[in-house]
Amino acid sequence: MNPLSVVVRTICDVFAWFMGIYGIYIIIHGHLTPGGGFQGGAVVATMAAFLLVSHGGKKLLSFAKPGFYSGIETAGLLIFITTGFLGLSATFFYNFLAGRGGLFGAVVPIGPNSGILNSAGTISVMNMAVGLEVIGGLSLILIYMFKGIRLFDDQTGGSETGHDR
Amino acid sequence: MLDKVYSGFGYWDVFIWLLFFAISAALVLFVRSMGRNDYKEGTDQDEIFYGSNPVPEDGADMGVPAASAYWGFVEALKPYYNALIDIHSGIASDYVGYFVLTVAIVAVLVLL
Amino acid sequence: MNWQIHLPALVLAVPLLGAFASPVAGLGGRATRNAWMIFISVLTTAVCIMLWQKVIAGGTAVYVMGAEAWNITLPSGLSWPVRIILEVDAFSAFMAVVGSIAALAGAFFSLRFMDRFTGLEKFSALYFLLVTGMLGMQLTGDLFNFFVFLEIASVASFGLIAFWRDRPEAVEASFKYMIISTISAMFILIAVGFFYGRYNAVNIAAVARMLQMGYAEKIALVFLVVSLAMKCGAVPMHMWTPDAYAEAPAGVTCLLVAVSQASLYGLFRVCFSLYGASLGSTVVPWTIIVMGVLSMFIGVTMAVIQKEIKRLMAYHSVSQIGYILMALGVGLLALRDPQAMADYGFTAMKGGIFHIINYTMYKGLLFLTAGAVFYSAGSRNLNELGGLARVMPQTTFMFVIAAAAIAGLPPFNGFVSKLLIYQSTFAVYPLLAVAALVTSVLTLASFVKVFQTAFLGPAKKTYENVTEVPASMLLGMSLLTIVIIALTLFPGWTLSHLVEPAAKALVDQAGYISAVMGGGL
Amino acid sequence: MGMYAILFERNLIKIAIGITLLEASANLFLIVLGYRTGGSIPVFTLAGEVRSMVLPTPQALTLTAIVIGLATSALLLSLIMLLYRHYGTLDVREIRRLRG
Amino acid sequence: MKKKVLFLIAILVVAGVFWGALSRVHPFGEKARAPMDDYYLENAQQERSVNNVVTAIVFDYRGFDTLGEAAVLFTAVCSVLALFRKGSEGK
Repeated sequence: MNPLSVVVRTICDVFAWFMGIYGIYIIIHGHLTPGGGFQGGAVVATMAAFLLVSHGGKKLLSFAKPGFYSGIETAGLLIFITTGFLGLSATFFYNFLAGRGGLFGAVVPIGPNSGILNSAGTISVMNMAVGLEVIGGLSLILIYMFKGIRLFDDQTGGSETGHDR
Repeated sequence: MLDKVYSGFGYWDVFIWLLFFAISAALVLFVRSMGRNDYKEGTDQDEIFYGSNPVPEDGADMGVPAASAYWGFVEALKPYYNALIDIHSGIASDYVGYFVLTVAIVAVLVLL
Repeated sequence: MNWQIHLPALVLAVPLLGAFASPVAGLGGRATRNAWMIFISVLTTAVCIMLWQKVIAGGTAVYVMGAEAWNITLPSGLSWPVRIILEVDAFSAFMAVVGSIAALAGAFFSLRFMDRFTGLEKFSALYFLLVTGMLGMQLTGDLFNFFVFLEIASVASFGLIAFWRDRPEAVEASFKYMIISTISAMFILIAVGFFYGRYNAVNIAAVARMLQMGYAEKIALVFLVVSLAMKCGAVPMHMWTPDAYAEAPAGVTCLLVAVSQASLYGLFRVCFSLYGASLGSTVVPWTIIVMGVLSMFIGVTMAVIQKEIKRLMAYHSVSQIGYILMALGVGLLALRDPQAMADYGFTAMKGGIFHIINYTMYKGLLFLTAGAVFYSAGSRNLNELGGLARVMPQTTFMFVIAAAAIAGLPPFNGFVSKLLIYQSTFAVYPLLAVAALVTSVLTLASFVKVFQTAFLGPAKKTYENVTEVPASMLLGMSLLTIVIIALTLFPGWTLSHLVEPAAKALVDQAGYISAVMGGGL
Repeated sequence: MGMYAILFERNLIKIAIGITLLEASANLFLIVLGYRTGGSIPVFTLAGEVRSMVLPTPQALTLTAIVIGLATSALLLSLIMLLYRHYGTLDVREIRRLRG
Repeated sequence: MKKKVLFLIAILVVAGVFWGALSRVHPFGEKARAPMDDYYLENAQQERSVNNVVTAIVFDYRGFDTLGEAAVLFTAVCSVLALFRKGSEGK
């Protein structure tokens, strides 16, 4: 796919970063506000889609290889399941950090309140792990589908031009 | 015995069966050993009998191809098989259709 | 032992870890990846067997995910579970052992079979995910969790069936399977939604305790039964089975057989444990029996005319599923009547459950031998194959054992379970037993055809250079062969130690409920 | 429901749309089960002082179901791409090399 | 054509049956009793110190589902990667 016009590229360049930051915000505040790992990860992965559409695949792939995303994804999953394993002192998936002080261990007051970021124990850790996994996974799906389209162009001989996708 | 399986009508024991099998095998071997002893190799006694046709040189085309196996069986049940092959049309939406049809039929049956 | 209480969770966590870490293991090259695959498979099997021992010794095992302790099924003072509970009774443990043995054999077989493909770290990841999905379906005590694991198993099997993506048929088979099983998964989800809406619980035991047969429950039952019957390939919806089984790589097909058993498990868990005696009319048992008979008959008659070795075997698996459905349907029919249960119902259950393990073993072995034939000879078309017994003696030997077992020839294990099924179904309705017998004869006929065309006959020139398959593939096949021979020689032990506890656990709905709900029935 | 599209459309993409419709309807059904009149979102940070909240469990279940649906549709679309590459058509009635 | 009509009838039957069941689940917007959810709403903050009850359920009470969900996503990613992998092989 060819890069789009200068206007689109510039705007996408600017907004991609905002989207990334917004997604990361959603991931980190998953235990306080609506949202969480999946939603935030999807938002961040949209950043990859943005760049893919505006700049074409080559630029994005030179910027971040599939191996990079794959690494992110695997890291997220491994963190997730390791967190589960660490809870084995009680049961698999036991929330061993909540309400103990320390990392993510703050105790929140009961009832409606404004929330403390440093709370919720393993829930935060898992949110982040899932966020990583979703970022990697969705970006990978997008990139590979895009590559698949190209593969397909080579076979049929026609090349896509213009703005259609 | 160690390994009887009672089925409500009788029982099944694999070792008794094996014993029976061994005895019958021994009997068969015994009968076989009592066969004619005037058989000689190299004479026309070991010619292949191929329906009094000349025996093909290359063995490769002697095998019955799988498509011809049970030809009579399939021919006799032709209408049944035609219907069956019609059902296996290979169209994905038909398969979904059969699924929904089954759901509908069973639902009606259960609700009635 | 303290760590043993974690066994139910470990059974699922180990293959899952294997799947998540296999991209990492893939970095280390071929040897590392293969070692990882074998290591995780062996570990999974070992954990499953330990779990089974624990369940046999100590009764139904319960494991509460994420609670303070493994046995707090109910938070203090409440009468409903709030967490996901794994509930492993003898039936689940039995199914898990069977599935993990099939998975181990498939893993051994796949090591060399998949050599000609690239992207193998994805293959092993998908393989372990399929194992996880299968085991998860069998161990979980939670309806929504069941749905999630069903989806894991289905999505992994779509990927694995289409793994040979340069072959159009493989993609096509995967696509068809995908459409129909996604729709059935949606039906299952809707059924779970009904249970949630009615009882505000998704735990099987909790729902089962509160269950009162109403309109919504009947619809949910229909959705669950038909969807799960589809997933295990009962007849009106069996069309995906031959496509998918024939096009998947052979090691995967071996596992797919076990996965369809997991759907079967789900079907009977729903019928026996969730609904149980409140099933009401005899419509559902008869539906299952009719489906079973149709599957047996149509499956086997379609198999007789097939020309492709794996498609033929796939149609046979449809007909074998029919046997199991029929036997357990008869058991379900007898569920409300203790006298009938003692007369024939329990025998049918035993036969059906014994047939599950037999079926998984010999059908897996058959698919593996078909894969071996394909690996060596490069063809699956029965019209082209011939004379392979001269060049592949070990494969031929195992094929003969498996074929004799599936056809129910007397010394083999298939005969024993079929005997139990015939006699018990005869007591219900003689025509059922007749249909089963005819099916058995036709099964024998079609396997004689395979044996005669592919293995016997004069050596063909095309296959002069064909050799026996590599050792690791033989290892995978011989594992299943040994299990078959053991089942053949010791049916009494198998029945009393493996099958009867499973059948009892399946019938014992109150025990299943009280394991979670603390006997408050 | 999206069943109609799956059964009667011939285009594979339209079948995929039908399946996503079906998924959406199932998810909507789950969410509807948990509604309480006048309930607020079950998040204490934003809830204010309302004590009646809608039921959180269907939302969690739906979240899971949505992600599963997403994964399925991604795979479905890539299979359709491959099918188009192999067969050169998107008509279900022409993709029937496996039958009988 | 006969097949299509049959399927259409089947869809209508399933839809009708589904609608009938849906209207009998419980009145819309009125929850007669929801013990499990009330437990979550009341105890999530205290037990797990989380403000977002949905997240508490997703990641803690039903954390295993979420692991499964992550696994489904991972499966899909793996499958897509496997389908669009480079090179062509197999004979």
